[in-house]
Amino acid sequence: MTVPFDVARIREDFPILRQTIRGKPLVYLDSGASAQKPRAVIDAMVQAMETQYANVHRGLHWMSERTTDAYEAARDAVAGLMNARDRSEIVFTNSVTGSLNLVAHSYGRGILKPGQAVIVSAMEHHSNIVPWQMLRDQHGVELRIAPIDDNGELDMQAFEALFHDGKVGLVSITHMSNVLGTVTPAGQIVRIAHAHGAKVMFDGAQAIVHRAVDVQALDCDFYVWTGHKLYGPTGIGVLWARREILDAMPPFLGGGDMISSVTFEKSTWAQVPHKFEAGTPAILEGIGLKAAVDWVRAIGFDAIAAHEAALTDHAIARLSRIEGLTIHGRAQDRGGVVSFTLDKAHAHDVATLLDRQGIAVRAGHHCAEPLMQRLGLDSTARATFGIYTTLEEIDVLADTLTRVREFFQ
Amino acid sequence: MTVPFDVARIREDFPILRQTIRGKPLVYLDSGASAQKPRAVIDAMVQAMETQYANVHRGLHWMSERTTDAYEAARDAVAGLMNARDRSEIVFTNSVTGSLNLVAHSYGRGILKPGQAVIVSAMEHHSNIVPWQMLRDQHGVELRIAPIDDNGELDMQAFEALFHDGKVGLVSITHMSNVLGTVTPAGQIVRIAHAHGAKVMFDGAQAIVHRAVDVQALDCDFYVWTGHKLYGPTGIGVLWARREILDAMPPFLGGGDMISSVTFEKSTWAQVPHKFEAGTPAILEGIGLKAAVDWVRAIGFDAIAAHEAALTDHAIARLSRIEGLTIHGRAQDRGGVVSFTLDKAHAHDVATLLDRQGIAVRAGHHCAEPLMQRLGLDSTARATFGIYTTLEEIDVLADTLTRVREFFQ
Amino acid sequence: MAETFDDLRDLYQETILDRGRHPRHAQRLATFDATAKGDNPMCGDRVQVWLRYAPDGTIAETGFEARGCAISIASADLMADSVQGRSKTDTAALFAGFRDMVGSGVCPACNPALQQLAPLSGVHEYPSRVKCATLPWHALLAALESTPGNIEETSSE
Amino acid sequence: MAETFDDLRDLYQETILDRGRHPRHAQRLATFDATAKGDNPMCGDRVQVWLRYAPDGTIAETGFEARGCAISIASADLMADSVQGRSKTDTAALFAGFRDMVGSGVCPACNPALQQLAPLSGVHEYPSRVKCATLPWHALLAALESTPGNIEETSSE
Ligand SMILES: Cc1ncc(COP(=O)(O)O)c(C=O)c1O
Ligand SMILES: Cc1ncc(COP(=O)(O)O)c(C=O)c1O
Repeated sequence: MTVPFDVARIREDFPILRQTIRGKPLVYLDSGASAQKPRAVIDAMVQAMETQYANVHRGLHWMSERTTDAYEAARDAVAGLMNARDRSEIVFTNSVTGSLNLVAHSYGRGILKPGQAVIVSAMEHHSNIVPWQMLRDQHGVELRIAPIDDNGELDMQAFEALFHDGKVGLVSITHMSNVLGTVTPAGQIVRIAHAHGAKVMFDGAQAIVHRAVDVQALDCDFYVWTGHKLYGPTGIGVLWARREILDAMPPFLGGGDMISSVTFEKSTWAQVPHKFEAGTPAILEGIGLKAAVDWVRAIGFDAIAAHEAALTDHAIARLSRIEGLTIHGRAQDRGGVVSFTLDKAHAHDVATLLDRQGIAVRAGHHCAEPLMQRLGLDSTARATFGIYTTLEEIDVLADTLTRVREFFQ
Repeated sequence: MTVPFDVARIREDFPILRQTIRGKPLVYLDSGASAQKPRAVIDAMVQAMETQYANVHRGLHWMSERTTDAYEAARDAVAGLMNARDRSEIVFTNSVTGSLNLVAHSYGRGILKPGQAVIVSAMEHHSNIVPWQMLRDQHGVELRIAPIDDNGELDMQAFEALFHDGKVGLVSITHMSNVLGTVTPAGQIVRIAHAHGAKVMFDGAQAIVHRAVDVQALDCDFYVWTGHKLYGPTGIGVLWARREILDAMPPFLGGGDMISSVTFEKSTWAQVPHKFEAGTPAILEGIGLKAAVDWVRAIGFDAIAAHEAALTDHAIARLSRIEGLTIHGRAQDRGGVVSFTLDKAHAHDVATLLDRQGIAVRAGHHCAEPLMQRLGLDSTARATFGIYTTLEEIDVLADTLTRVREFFQ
Repeated sequence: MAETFDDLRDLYQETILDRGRHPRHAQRLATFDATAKGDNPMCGDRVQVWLRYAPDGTIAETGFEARGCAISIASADLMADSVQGRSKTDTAALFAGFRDMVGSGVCPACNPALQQLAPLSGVHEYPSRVKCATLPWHALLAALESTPGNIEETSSE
Repeated sequence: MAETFDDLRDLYQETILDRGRHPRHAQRLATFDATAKGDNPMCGDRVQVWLRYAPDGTIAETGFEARGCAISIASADLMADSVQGRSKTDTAALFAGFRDMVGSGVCPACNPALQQLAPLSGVHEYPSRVKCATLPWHALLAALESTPGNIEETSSE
């Protein structure tokens, strides 16, 4: 099996991958929780801190103007990555959770009316459930659940049926499941929702890592993701939305930088995107994120997608052969996430035993308890792949899992 | 004049201070907007990214457990810095603006009742005004302004009078003005507010940098600040509040990590502080913040306060002698912030001309427009001092200002 | 075959595997004086503990039903052994010792009862797994505190 | 004494200082056809522009009142000179060239009108000051677009 780029060379960009855990080489299969950072990201942040740093936007001196340029260049990089119509459509938040909450508060309370409905799917991350529950409980919006089938795919007929009464104002749905790997049929979702007059937001936390996302081609209304899963720093997330929607939305958080003028009687708001960016932003993180975006785009999403498809196919093939192992999620269109359980061992014991061999996987409900209930499980173990993951690492995982299964026999 | 520690040695910790701007050595007098980062902070973040990084809290593998330890150690460091009763009283946010908004939403909408009043002062940063205006407009809480006198000190008689009708539920007030340098009489504020049954929050964004803050000694109820002004990274802020208050407050943002259990019908919340920390936190920034706190504490606030007092005295002495220059803010108790205007030159022109000599000061309304109105000004120029600031740098500022004044004659 | 698993056995000692697979006390007591539930929301571990007291108020018998990992089941089972014949205070003291041991990996003043629980000490490396080991204890202590007839609910979080 | 200020003069050329201190057009016109206000919330700069048209619809005279920095006042004053005799389209084209120049610091196709405004090109190093230079132009364009009798408000943000 060939891979579409030189993984060995890619791995050299990641100092951390040379670490050993208890004398064993680190096999990091938890990129879906958070990805490791390439040298380019580390260097960009260090260089800012060592040579060019000040607060942004309120500048007037060299360091501030140049730091503002560097920070705002992150907006351009992200706009380019997502093919946004305009850089002003890119709002920086602190995480995808922050982005989802921003929309749930500002669009949810400012634009959606009590009595309207929001659709999420049965395989959402808690970050795309809890903000809508709060909206439901505080603002009287109904929460509807789009069911999935036993392969972990969205039931499109049932999905469409949720629109029957014309009450749905917004669909907020994962673009790729962090548990099942399912990539949802974005085009179809948007067509159905728009036909019924509803807006669509994709939670792209996982999807953006694995494939090229073009918001104009998707024709969606909101798209959110987070830096730390795309090889960037923690502390920065992205909200993209159509300019006219952002213009119509009231601000969410109040503070510096998001105002046009302030008197005690009344304040007026800055233009988007600044209207939604209260306070000193995540400056260093923006600079790091730009480096991550540039680095990923230099590799190219065609190569990344092909590499991850090869890894995923290999993992499914190898893991399927292990006795007593069940893979959860069999969607046609899927990304580099493989959840599994063993018949004789609890997922936590599996994860701990793998860890003792240097293999980092995650076990638990993966912040998707409703999905676990749907699957009839408490927890799964989950291996997730990144640009730097190798076929050999998957072999190590499979071989060790075979031994763990025997150990618990 | 002697300084209480070896500034030259301190400066060696800051690679950026060796930069030149247009061939002139950088004189960075904008630490009040954001401080530069010492080597210890840069190294801690780099070391995490190079050797020990994964997502936190949901771990089970070595990298995740160790990263969680490192991140949670930041909570201990901050609890120690502030003398919190318990580490669970430390909530990490993305900025002090985030902290203030969290309290305005959760305490403001969850605990304060319509008809109650919130007091802020006439010298607040927009971050401590706008969230309360939003609360006023959305929740029916009254906003009362504590006036200042011409020295820039809180008028304590007028302050106390604001409590006359027993409606005040919360005082949210700066612990140190970012424009005037005024340190507010925290003990007296707390005594008056508590005597009238109101809680007190201090915006410590500036104060925490300049002196030891002991929340138990202050006897306040909330204290908020931000990492990037305390020589730490951007993207992380702190909210301290009494445990029983945090316990009573409803969560603000929803998502991963802040829940105890989730079903579509109902979710339950994690214990504090996690209840308020939705989503992947600012992990690398927490690690950087711990390094900053440790570094600052190793120097010691006695030394820092003495150094900054010496700098401020010197600056006031030197600047007062410049013809046509007015210093705004003459409080008895003050920190290392000096705002000024020149009679013949606009603050922006002053800042630009200083910049061309390598001197970074800020000019504008400093996110405190209502204070500017109170002072009858559009803008001031502002020099702010950090641990690394030298008396010689202040001399350079004063000498250059003298020339700027002549230039505009 | 055992020797090929040496590298896996440092944490999952034979006792843990055995007790995890074939717990001796994994049943609801036919008659009982107190019961309580515990759950660990982080991982979905769930346990219910039943207690029967001796005439002198010490614990005569402990039973449990658990859904969870080998660590939590083994811990519940070893706990049931070790608390038999103990008073409430005694049990609380033993738990304090146990918690220190699984938190630190060491047992400075190890009495025979703690010695019996020592196979679990390896979890100290995994703070998130420590909660698996302590969950049954939290349920047990809640049962000891409970008013008869009530089912207390506790969480190891 | 001028020579000791060489290091300050690269951006604040004599023209800017002079126009900033003694603007020639800093007054409200006694009779006017259009007016508009602009403000830059970032720094508090504020300007109002008044226009009188010639019979052919070109700009006959421009006056302004401004509160702000030397850059914005000098820019308003130089603007008033440079737009005299221009049509609306012509003025918009001149502003486009001016905006490019103050944004980039260079003036590739510099006509004499832009040449006259060139002393302001140094601000390109300060994106936040560029807004000081363009603010009067935004107000001017708003006035040109305005319906007589209305006062348009614009912002350079
Ligand atoms: C007193 C005060 N409060 C609040 C803030 C807002 O801080 P941030 O922008 O980091 O959220 C600042 C800093 O600009 C400040 O000085
Ligand atoms: C699909 C999905 N949505 C949302 C999140 C939440 O991301 P964060 O915790 O970075 O805000 C995650 C990651 O855990 C995810 O995989």
